[in-house]
Amino acid sequence: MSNSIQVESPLHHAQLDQLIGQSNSGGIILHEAALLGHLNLRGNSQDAEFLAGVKEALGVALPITPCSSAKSTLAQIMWLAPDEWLIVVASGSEYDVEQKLRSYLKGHFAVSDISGAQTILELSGSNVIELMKKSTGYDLHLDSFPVGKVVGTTFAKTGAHILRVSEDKFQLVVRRSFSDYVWLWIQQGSQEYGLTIV
Amino acid sequence: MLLIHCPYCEEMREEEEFSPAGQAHIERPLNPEEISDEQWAHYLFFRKNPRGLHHEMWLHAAGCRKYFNVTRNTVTYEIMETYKMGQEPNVTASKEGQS
Amino acid sequence: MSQVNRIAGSSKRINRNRTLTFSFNGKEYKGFEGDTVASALLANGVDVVGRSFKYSRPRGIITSDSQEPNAIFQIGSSQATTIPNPRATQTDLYQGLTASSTNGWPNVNFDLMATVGKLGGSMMPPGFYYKTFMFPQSLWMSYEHLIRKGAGLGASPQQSDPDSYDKMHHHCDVMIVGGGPAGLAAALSAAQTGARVIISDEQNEFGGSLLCSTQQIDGQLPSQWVEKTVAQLSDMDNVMLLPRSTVFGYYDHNLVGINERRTDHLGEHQLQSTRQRVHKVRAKQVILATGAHERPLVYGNNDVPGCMLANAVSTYINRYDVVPGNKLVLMTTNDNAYKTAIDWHQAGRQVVTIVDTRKASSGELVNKAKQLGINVIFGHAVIEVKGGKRVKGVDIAPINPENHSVTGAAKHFSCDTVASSGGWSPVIHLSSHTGSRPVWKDEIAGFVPGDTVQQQHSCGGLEGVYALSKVISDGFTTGAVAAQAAGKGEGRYTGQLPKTTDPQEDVSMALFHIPHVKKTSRAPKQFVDYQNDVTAAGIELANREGFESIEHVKRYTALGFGTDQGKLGNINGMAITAKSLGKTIPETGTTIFRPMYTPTTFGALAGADVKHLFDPARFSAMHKWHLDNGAEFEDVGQWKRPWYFPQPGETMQQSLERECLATRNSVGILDASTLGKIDIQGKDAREFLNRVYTNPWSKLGVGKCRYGVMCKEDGMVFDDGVTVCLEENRFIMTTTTGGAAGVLQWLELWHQTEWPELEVYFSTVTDHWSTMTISGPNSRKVLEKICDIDVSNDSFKYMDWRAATVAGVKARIFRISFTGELSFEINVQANFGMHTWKAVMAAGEEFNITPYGTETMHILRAEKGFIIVGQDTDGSVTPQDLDMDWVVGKKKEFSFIGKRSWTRFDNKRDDRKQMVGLKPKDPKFVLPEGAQIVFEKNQSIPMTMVGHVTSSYYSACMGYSFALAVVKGGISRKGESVFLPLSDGTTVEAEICSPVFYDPKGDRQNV
Amino acid sequence: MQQYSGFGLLKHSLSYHENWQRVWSNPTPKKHYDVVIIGGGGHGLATAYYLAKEHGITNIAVVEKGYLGGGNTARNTTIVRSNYLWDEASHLYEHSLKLWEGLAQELNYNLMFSQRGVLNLGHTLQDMRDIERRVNANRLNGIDGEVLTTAQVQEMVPILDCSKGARFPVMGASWQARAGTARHDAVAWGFARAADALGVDLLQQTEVTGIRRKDGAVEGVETNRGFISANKVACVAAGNSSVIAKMVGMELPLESHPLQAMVSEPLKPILNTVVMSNHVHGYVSQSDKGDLVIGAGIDGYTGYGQRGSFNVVEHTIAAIIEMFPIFSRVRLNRAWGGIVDTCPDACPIISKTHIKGLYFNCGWGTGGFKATPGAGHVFAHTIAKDEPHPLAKPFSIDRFSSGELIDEHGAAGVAH
Repeated sequence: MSNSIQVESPLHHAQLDQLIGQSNSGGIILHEAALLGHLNLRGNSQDAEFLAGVKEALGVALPITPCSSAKSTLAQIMWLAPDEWLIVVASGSEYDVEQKLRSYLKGHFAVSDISGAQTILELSGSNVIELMKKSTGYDLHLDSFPVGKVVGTTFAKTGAHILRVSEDKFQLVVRRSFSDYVWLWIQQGSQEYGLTIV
Repeated sequence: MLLIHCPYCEEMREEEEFSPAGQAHIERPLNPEEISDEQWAHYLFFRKNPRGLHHEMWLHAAGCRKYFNVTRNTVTYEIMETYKMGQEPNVTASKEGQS
Repeated sequence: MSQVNRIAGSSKRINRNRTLTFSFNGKEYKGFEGDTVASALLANGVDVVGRSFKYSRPRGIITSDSQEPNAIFQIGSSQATTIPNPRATQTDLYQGLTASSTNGWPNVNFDLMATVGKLGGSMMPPGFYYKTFMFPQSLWMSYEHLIRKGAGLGASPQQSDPDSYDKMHHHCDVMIVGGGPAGLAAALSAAQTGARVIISDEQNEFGGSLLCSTQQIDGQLPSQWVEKTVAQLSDMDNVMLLPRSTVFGYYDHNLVGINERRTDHLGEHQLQSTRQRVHKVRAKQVILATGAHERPLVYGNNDVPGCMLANAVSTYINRYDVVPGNKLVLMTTNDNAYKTAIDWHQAGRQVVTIVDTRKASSGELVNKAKQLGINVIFGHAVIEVKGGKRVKGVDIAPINPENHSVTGAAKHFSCDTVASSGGWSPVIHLSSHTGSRPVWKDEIAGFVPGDTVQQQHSCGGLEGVYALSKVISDGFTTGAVAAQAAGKGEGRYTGQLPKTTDPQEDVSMALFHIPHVKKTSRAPKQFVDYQNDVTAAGIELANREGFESIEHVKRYTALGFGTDQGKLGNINGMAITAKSLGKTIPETGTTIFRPMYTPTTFGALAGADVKHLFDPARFSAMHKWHLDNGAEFEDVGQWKRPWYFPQPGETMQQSLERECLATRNSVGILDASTLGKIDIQGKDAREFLNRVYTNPWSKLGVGKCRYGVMCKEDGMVFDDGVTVCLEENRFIMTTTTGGAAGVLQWLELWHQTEWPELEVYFSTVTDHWSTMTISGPNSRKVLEKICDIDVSNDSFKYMDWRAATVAGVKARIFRISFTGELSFEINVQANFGMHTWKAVMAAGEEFNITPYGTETMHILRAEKGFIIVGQDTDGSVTPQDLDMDWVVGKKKEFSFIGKRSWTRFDNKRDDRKQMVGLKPKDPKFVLPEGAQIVFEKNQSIPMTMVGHVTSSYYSACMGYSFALAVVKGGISRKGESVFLPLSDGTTVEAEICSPVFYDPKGDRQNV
Repeated sequence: MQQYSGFGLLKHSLSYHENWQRVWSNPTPKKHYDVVIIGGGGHGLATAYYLAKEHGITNIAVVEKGYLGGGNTARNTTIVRSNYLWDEASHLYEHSLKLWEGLAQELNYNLMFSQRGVLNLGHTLQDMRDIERRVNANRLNGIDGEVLTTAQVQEMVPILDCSKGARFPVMGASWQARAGTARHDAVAWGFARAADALGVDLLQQTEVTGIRRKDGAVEGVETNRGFISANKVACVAAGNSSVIAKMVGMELPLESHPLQAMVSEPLKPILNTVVMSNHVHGYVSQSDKGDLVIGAGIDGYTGYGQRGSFNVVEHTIAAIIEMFPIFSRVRLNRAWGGIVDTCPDACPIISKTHIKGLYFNCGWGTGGFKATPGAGHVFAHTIAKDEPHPLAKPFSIDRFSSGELIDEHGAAGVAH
């Protein structure tokens, strides 16, 4: 695709890039990990061949423990359901990874490119737990939500898959059409702490 | 506000992640054309609706999108067990000594 | 007169260095930081704070807490910030606070309604309104109008709330409700196991009863133990302390709702902060340490200002250095209340006498009072108070509680304050919220929490344990037990228990209703529930009339219906009922307490889910373009869809005509991104489609599209759309915008619960694609300019799809048509949606490509007779009714969803409502959508209706108006006339015709 | 029956209200009744009253496991209206509304039936189409109704947020002027008092534990106070209907759900009509005491606990603020729940059964209160004649087999 093609992430209209650096004292830090490749993978986690195929294609074993995630140089994989995973890959590589998966996998499976369907919002900062507590009913304590865990749950009045990246950093996988709502929600919820865009 | 164990995510989650989906273990007749209108109506509309122990389906809508079964007391709202689709309950009214 | 009742005192709970000015009923007063509005008013000697609801009797402050029925104010200085009905006893004083009474006209001290109350009061027994105002029926609305004038306490604000609210979710091992001695002890003991602990208290600081107690702990003031304990808890990472936080509800599976008042004590409208925050705590274990409320005694004229609860009097003295009067008479059934007389005496004011209803007592407090020289009269009671706007004196007489009688002559004592104590009632409200029935405990003459399925513990006063040393040790034990139940610790508190010595107390008397010389019906009013003017006589009357269930008594008399929800009067009311029916209190039973424990601000309950966050608004990737180009929007589910694109100066109708003509004559463009899209993969995908759609899918080739209709199992149409065969075992299903989520769930339901053996997966890809439909004779010319494949009719046929590159972006193009024109639906990955849209617009410029919205789409499709599910159908319409039998597979092996229901009696009727077209006789007249249809014009009401108009428009292309409708047996009635009696009284005529108005052969979409 | 009037009140005030008669007696169960009615709520009491008054059957017992009017009659939000969509439903509810209009006089009990009108707001184009359709149908059925524009709505309820900036702006409304509210407890008590005066035995604290049958016909009911024989047994047990049905081995097309309602603290009068919104999902009126009476949707799960989940309260209050932003600082006093038995088509069952002498009136879902007199009236007819009243005929249980459902989900709307 030519260079003149304008690509717009779901939060493009919020012009986050222009807000970067406008404040650096906020208790909440927001970053849109925009325009990454997103693939939805379906398959039978009891099927050894399927698991082996994925491992070969992605260089990492599929996380089959509920709510777990895995990472390789190629991809970040999040468990969504016993037969469903989200594979996040570098921007633009989704097509190749999809083809690779299709070539390695046999039998009953499904892959869908959903790169346009969602975006990833990274929330961190000293007040991030408070903001998350305002937004989701899931228990954020490290005992119940350790680093690396991914949880499909409610986020305000929409849903999100939430991955804990570190003790005070979360990735939210948010649907494109709800992203403006989530952006408004985050602004409202972080008012008392201050919001820094990075 | 119920707290429900999702047998697929294998942990307790808030009621708001789920939506109730009615009585469990209703099987679609294999031969719809051969049964009477009354039998068909029974499958479509008639329900146990028990006061007490109930087996019902819930959907983990905000989580894994799986339907599963819940055994719950409809008076105290206490949940006895949750189990996967296709499985049978361990706690039943007869086992509990209720009718 | 300034703070006449404030004594020197030594309370640390108020800050004498910070004087606050406030106003009440237009008059200025002064108080101190740490005061409540109630303590400040009492300090200033204000007696009358309100008027009673029914009789307009003057009322004063009775309590110091959430039981207060009288001091219900309007607080706030503007129409935006005013708060109706807060209790003065629970409102922290701040500089500049503005308060007024909620009743009383023209004012509380001179209330004209009181005259009415005095004269008419005798005609207003409980339930009087059921017995009158009936004749004639037509006048009830006028009576009611007058009655409503007197309704209500405070007034709603008239302007929008400037404050914001939010919520937080928490999880913990042990949630402790109540920060008094039991709660603090429980928190400390639970927290020391490492358990995650949350403790909340409704007051502005922790300590509960200890804040006004004088009983030493570890040889120090109790407040010092509180301070030390709170400090210890604050230092622990696993403990969260929530003062000023009321648990308003205890919900199933241990969810506790708490409202934290964050700024109310600071003043009005504190910008940049949340006024109130609701905390929703999911706790593994809940400890209720809510303590007990003191019960007043029920005696004649017990509502005259100056009549107070004994413990409230002590609270004002010890906590606020306020003695609310000069001459006290204390009436009690127990030793405990002697403290009040002792406090009063030690504050340097006169105790006229203690009246003890018991025959005798030799408890330590009794002896202490006597030693201080306080007069004690046993076996007597205050049977009647004298006074109007303030107590002037009391009549004291010997009584026999056994047969509810006065046994001797009454003696008059002059005084200005009557404190009464009938013992204590555990605060069982929260334990009742989850459906648990409280049980009566004779030893304490009170209800305690009953059996529950919740993971719940209770301790201290709530269990009827009142001696401080026992309360504290109970707290420590319960904290450890609860922590262990949550998986933490050994279940035993091993630390040092604080030392305190409880005064030895004699047995209390269970007494609720003081007899009078006259029988209850003739005695001066003996109030049980002050706010609703419920009296002992009223309750007895209700019982006499046959209202015997306690619920009936409550409903007939309004007992417990006030904003204190019966905290003050319920037990007394039950006891009076029990006595009058000759039953015991447990036989009589209790009414069930429900949330809210105390009234909770609407704004807090809604949290941040207001205004633009009330419900998520969903947008397509091209939304900004639509905004920039002046679109008006339509709400479709949560989506904001362009409705039409008015140009400057255009009416809506003009816009629509322009959009329609442009599309029919050249080319239009629609943002169709909101349609649901489901990626279906697997070798059994076709079989699955066969089962959920009414039409067959076995033979649809790769590269082809097909329209399908989905029914529910009852045979009624539920969704429709085009499904595309991408590969042999892969399909993309489109659904209606509103139906997207429901259809996906529907497919999953059948797959997961009925046919798990079918190998098929469903994934939503709705948001992945931006979809733009270009439609019109010039659409191909536009596409050609920016597309890398041959789009001629020969190589890209109607109902085909092709992969292509459009404006440099990978796309799937579906050649399907909802307008009846040559159309191409271009789907691109949504991140390229805006780019592609702009490229198409640029390419179409030479053809005057015209964006159109949902309304033009609706007109164009209706001209073709295409249905909109949800507009032309309503859940009672089958494919046959829609004259769409062509979409029903006749040879499908599987009895697909909905099929069986079509053979039921009702489905075989030939007079079912069927989809037809309507042509109004007047070709310019647009039939109203929703107009009802009749066959016979001249009918009297009720008319026999045979259908209604589902869609109706003026067609700019055809030059006449037209409609879609359902009409009984309509398919076989084409050419007949029907009539539409409209709401303006006119009746219009229309002719039944085919629903396909435009290009019936379908030539235009096939070019 | 002792006549009630303003004069009576004056007279009794002179004797300190010591001589008021009992409103109903507290009889010992007889061995046999012609009709036993299971359930002493509004519908059951109305059924007994009309059986006695219009069909001359007075040997009746109303058997109530708790206290009279203690179920949904005591827990609803008191709205009365008849602007339903389909002919069958609107005729039934209109029949009821007409009875309401003279009921206080007939029962000599002030039910405070206040015809302050009901607004059903429309927030989408489809809402407005549905409103047009329903109001047109109502008018041609002889039921009053009007479609109002946004401006007319604003004029009628100045405190309603009708601005375009609302998340779901108000596009108009339907208005039924004859609709309104009534005092819920009074309806049960009024019918109970009148039925008692006609000789009906009201048996409180009497719980049915079984239904005795012989040769396909009922013989009577087993209760905690012994067996009571009866020629006919009529079940009017609302949320507990399935429990009674189970006693004779029947299942019904019902699910019982919690339905929550709530009230604010009393406020000075500010809202003079009932405002309902299906789309924003809440409704509110103001009682004569000044409380805002607020209703919501049902909880989705089966529940006999007379309580629902907190999130329904949260959403409902948010909806009320969406409509009335000025109520944000008002405070919620109490929330509670009833048990509503809902049918798949949101319409009731008024029906004979395959067991001779056994009748059911159930499935009213969220709409039972407004139908109280009408339902009692047509059910009494159905029992007395052993054939359905013409208005009750479409509501037979057979409709679930024949497919003649009457889908009122749209007009039933938010639960109320």
